[in-house]
Amino acid sequence: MDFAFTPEEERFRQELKEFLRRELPEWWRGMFVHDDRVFPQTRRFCQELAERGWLTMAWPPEHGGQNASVWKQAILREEMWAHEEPRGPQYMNLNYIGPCIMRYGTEEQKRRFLPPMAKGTVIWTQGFSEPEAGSDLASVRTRAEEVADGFVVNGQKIWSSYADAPADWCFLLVRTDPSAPKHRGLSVLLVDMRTPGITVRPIDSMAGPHELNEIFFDDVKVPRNCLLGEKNRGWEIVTAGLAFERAGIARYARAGRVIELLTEYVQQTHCDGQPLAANLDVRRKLAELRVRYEAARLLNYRAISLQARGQVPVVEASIARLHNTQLEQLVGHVGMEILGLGGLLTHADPQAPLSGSVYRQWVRNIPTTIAAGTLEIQKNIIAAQGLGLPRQR
Amino acid sequence: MDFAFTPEEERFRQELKEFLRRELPEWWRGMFVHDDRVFPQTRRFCQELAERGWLTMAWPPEHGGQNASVWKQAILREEMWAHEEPRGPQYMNLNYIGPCIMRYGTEEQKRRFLPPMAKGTVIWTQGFSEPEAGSDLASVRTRAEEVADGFVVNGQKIWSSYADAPADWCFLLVRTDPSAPKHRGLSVLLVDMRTPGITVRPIDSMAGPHELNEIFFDDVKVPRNCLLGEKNRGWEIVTAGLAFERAGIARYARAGRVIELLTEYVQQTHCDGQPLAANLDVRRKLAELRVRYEAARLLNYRAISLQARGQVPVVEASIARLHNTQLEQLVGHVGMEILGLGGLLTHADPQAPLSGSVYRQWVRNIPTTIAAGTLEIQKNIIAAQGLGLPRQR
Amino acid sequence: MDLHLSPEQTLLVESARSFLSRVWSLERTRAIEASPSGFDRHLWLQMAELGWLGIALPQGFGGSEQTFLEATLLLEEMGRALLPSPFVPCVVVAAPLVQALGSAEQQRRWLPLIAAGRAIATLALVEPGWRDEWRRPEVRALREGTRLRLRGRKCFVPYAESADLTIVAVTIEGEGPSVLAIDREIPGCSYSRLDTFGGEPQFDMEFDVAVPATTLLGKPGEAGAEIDNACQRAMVASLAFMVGASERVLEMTVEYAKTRSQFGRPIGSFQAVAHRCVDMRSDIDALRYLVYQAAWNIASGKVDALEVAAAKAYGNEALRRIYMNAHQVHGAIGFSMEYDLQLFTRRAKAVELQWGSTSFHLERVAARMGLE
Amino acid sequence: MDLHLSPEQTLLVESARSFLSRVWSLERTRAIEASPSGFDRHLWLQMAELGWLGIALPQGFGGSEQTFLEATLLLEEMGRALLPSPFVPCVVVAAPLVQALGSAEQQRRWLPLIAAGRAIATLALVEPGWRDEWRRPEVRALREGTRLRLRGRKCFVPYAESADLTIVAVTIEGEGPSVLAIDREIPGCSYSRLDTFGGEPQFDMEFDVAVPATTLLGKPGEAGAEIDNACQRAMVASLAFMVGASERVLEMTVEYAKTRSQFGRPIGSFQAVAHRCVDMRSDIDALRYLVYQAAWNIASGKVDALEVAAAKAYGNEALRRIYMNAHQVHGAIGFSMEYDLQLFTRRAKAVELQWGSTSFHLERVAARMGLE
Repeated sequence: MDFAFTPEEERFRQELKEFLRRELPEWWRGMFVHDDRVFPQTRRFCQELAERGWLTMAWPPEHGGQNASVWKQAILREEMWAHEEPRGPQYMNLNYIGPCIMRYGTEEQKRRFLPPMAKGTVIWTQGFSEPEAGSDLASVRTRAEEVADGFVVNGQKIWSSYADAPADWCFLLVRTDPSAPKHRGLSVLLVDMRTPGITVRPIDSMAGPHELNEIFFDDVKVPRNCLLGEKNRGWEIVTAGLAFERAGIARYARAGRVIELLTEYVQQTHCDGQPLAANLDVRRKLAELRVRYEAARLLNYRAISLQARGQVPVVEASIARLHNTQLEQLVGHVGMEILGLGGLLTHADPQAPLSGSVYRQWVRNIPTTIAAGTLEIQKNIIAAQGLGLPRQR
Repeated sequence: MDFAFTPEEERFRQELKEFLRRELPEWWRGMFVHDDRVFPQTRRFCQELAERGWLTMAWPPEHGGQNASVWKQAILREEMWAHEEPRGPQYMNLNYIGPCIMRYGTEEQKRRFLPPMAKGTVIWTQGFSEPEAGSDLASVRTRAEEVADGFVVNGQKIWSSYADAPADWCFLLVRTDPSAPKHRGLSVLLVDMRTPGITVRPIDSMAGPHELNEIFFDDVKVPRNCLLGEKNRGWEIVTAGLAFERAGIARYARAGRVIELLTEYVQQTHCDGQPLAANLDVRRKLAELRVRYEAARLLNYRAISLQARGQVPVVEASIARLHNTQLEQLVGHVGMEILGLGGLLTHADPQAPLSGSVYRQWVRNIPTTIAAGTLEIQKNIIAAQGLGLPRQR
Repeated sequence: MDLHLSPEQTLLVESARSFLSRVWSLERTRAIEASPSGFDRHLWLQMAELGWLGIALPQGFGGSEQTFLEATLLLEEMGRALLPSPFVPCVVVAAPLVQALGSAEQQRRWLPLIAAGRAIATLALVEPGWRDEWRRPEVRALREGTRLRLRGRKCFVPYAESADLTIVAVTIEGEGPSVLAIDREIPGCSYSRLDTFGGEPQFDMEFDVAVPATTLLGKPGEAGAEIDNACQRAMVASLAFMVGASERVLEMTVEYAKTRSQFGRPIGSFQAVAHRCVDMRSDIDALRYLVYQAAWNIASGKVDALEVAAAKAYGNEALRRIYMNAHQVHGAIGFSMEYDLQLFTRRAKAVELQWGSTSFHLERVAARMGLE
Repeated sequence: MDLHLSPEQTLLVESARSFLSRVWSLERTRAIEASPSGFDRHLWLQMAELGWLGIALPQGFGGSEQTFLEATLLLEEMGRALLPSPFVPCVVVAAPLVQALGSAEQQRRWLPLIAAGRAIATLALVEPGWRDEWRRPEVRALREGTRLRLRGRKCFVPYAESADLTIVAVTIEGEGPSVLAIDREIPGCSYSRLDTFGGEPQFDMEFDVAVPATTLLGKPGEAGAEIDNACQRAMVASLAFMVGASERVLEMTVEYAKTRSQFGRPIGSFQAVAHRCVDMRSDIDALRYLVYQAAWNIASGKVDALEVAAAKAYGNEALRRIYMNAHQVHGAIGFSMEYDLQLFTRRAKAVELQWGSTSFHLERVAARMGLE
């Protein structure tokens, strides 16, 4: 057991921190804001990362990566997430779309799709959820009918991030065999978003634009060489993709960053003639956040330790996610409480304390216990796979 | 809307408080302690109450009561419960066994069973739960076979309070028709505990003796005139009994009393040269208990307000119970936390702070969210009957 | 003790609910939120006609002579309708301040106008850097002959730009906390709207103005207690609004849980979902009676009671739980702007941040428990 | 960074688990709890033979030269077996105090005896009225020539009656906090057992005794920091015990949820029940790694780290939740003395009340965060 990073890993983190300090403009507040500068910024940032070999650091050398250790990957994730994910939409490519293509794609697909991801120039969206299938992904209804030269897709997806960015490609889960049992008739198609018949409807969220979209497919033709993996084996790909995705987000790190910001804030802010940091209630609340951050961080590190040994953490990833998401929400609530009246201001108000980071921590995390498998679904996974309890009814 | 008691009600409460101050000996810690003085004390106390007309105050005049208003009954309950229920086992007679006999009993049964209850001289136990039927009362298996002159009972009950006090009578739920649907084949028998074939096995609990018992019935003969209400209609009686029982306990009042005791304690206890009451953490925690006490008290008063209009609060009683039981547990935990190391001492140690009241508040309430319908069952009732949600599966 | 509404109170609630359901809708809440004034003037006049705007004022000023408890019941209905209006700052905060502190002339000038809906009043209390409303004003008024020179900045002033009367909390040099009744006509006040999320227009105000000493409301230096009372009324009123709003959110949530299916059955049949709805029911009920009790205490003149602080200490935590539960049951749809839940969630958070934190009110409760 | 046990640590844990499951059972826990000494001397000697009692001592004293982290892993296994013993006061608290403060002679006298299981040591720290262990001792020792006159009362001294060596925290008039190593042979100490619920024998001790100044451990007035360190070690060790104990409780609870049927199905198939088990899993896992991290910090000499305080701040709340969940799943049976759950619940509560409240440790965390 060792609870310290190596000196080399610590140096890497310092390099990253300096890089971020240099590269991120003062106005950067993360994604999902009404600001035209955001996408060009993420593109520029990813190119800078790519030049340093950090963009696809986690990928194998044959696809332009360095096979970086899981701990270096974790450090990269932590610093990116702590700084509001300046890679923007790219992190999805890196975390799960790319890896899925590496694992399930043909050689041709790898050659076609991976290089643009490695350059950070392409935006992907995902088409998983549907209006009638929220958490219950296996019941998707969007149909792909096999025709001579490929598939014809009809249906509707929802909660597709960045579809209106606009996205170039869509990682799409479709039903290819309606007669098979729920989990057996699904496939994954890689769909060019410029294909005729695709309509995107952005749905503004409480946190801002670009995150939520509906995509409508009306007789959309997808060539056969855009089928990922085997036909009717899509469930396996999506499951692997979601596992990559869950491990790919250092949610605790952003919470940790907001705790740091709040700590600086209460040291610098005076109230009734003394720093807010001397207020016992404030001290206890920040300390409690810090304690829960420690717990979440360690449970993530446990999952990463398993990955370091080549194991796939499933139950451990769900437990880490329970702690991550509840921490994120708690930091938002407690942070707002510490700001008090100042918390009423959004990031759009120049007077907002901490540039609105706390407001955003609150509002962005309202659905964090819902996204990528609700809290309840995580608990069902732990109950069944971790504890061997009978299936919940 | 009126949030005050009438002057007459306030006078009644003062009279009761003075009476309790006079009648309760210094050593009184409530039931379920290893102390031979307890039962004689409860008997004496009930006789004193009976003399003042307060024992059966809630009963109708024809059974020796005064038809006291629901608010006077509530005040009596609050003061009794706040002082560790000095009526001992009698409160069950008064709250639900007596009322069930009034409602479902024959004239002969009323003449036979009610007067000893009104004098406070008889101890009843109840036989509801069984080892294989905890919360699921409708699935009891204890059989009563009809014979010429009555019934023959075979089976086993568990969690029967005071059965080893010893109890004189048992309010017993049995299955009289095994072929009928679960809820339809049940009956209630009033069983003389001296009948041959009855064995009582006390089960010590974490809180002490007398509370938990098993009762074994081995060919126990029960005369026909001891059947309460109609045969196979026992479910209705038990349901009414549990509703009387739930309304009959002012659980918030004991929590409120412990909050008062803790408030006095922190004012009188000095730590590092200042009263504990000046410790901000202690202040906030006691204040939070008080706030939750207010919430619980008001939700009980809402249910009582409905009773005052002749309505039967079902959902409202369950909501009040959720708040009561969670308050009771919280007061125990927070009280122990305030005592710190002193909380390690049980009521049996003469040095225990507040004579061990806080320890008892903690330990006695470990099962409070289980007894008389678990927290989960209360929530299911509210979901179905209060919100119209589909049956939980 | 009786926790039922009286027949008159029931009538008031029923007629308010029926009126609001006729004239108001959540689409109108959305539209008005985006408008500059943030409220509907026409509806405001109708509310005046119904006697709502003078609900607790004497008949002599055109009031209805009800109590603060009745005002609270109305607010619960406004919350259920999610009706944005200056009711709290004007009717709950400012009018009683004029009534409590103002001269006979000041009362005659403003109260009938307020009751008739022809004057909007608000309170400029908060200053930059305040975490809650319970601070002594640092904006100073200096005596200059018979005039008072007022310089400084206030923020989070609700509906400031619409206000005909702004009551400004100041410290008069050497005399202590005081309030000035500043008429809209007086030049030298500038406004800028803040970007807040709570659905209520709030403003920064910059003062650099000399006003006659007759703008003083009450004796100089003696406004502290009445400002405190006003904040407590605003607090209970805002909670009452959120009780009504939350009741509606519970209805939406239960309806969603009944009709939305996942894994082949309504999600409301999952215990985890059903029990979240039950927790909402339980929190809303507790909060409702704590608010009624607080309002009853205020109406009985016991503004400073433990029971008043208890409502906000419980309310802050309960509102968090209620809205987290509502979102959790709704899933992703509840996070979208086009769904109605967000209208309620944003207001709940704003009420939590205003009128004192849990910790502040627990400290008040502790003091009232005699913990010294 | 690596949160796996090393192969050596895994071996230590596996052999401890296998040894304890052979020699110990919960029936023996019950029996020993009712005995005067509160622990099993024969087993204590076996533990010595396994090298446990000198786990972190140098080989020169008969120790195994492991670190505090390995001691923690052993405690987790003792917790799983629910083995009552003076391991914490003797091995975790007293021996390192002798090692840190004692003269070469004192070390040579006591440490080999402790490692061999032939001397039990304990710490008399707490005094009447203390809420936690972090207070300055008020029991005074007065210099009387070459002797020290010790008068006063200590309480909650674990295993005092069995102790061959009692380290007593005192204040030497004019010199500050000091510790005395008091031999069992010295007359003038009286014991009375306290009625506590935590399953560990604890005593009141009354001192009225004059001891030679050579009983002083270390320099007079300089024991404060080492007492603090000892308390932190005891805290992490007690939490490790409860991690092991709670893991076993989770196994019992899950087993119960799988086999107990209600309403015609195993109760573990109800979401409300299953999710309580999951919450237990989640709390135990978090606590385990917080404890490991704290132990690793202590083993690395960073006793005073934020990470150490964090373990208890989380642990107190987590233990409450874990045991409330276990009882809720078990229903009435879990409350009976004949069922095993209560053995664990009582210990969990006792650990919560000892070695500092949540609030105390949050304050430490706050200070380490630089909040001043």
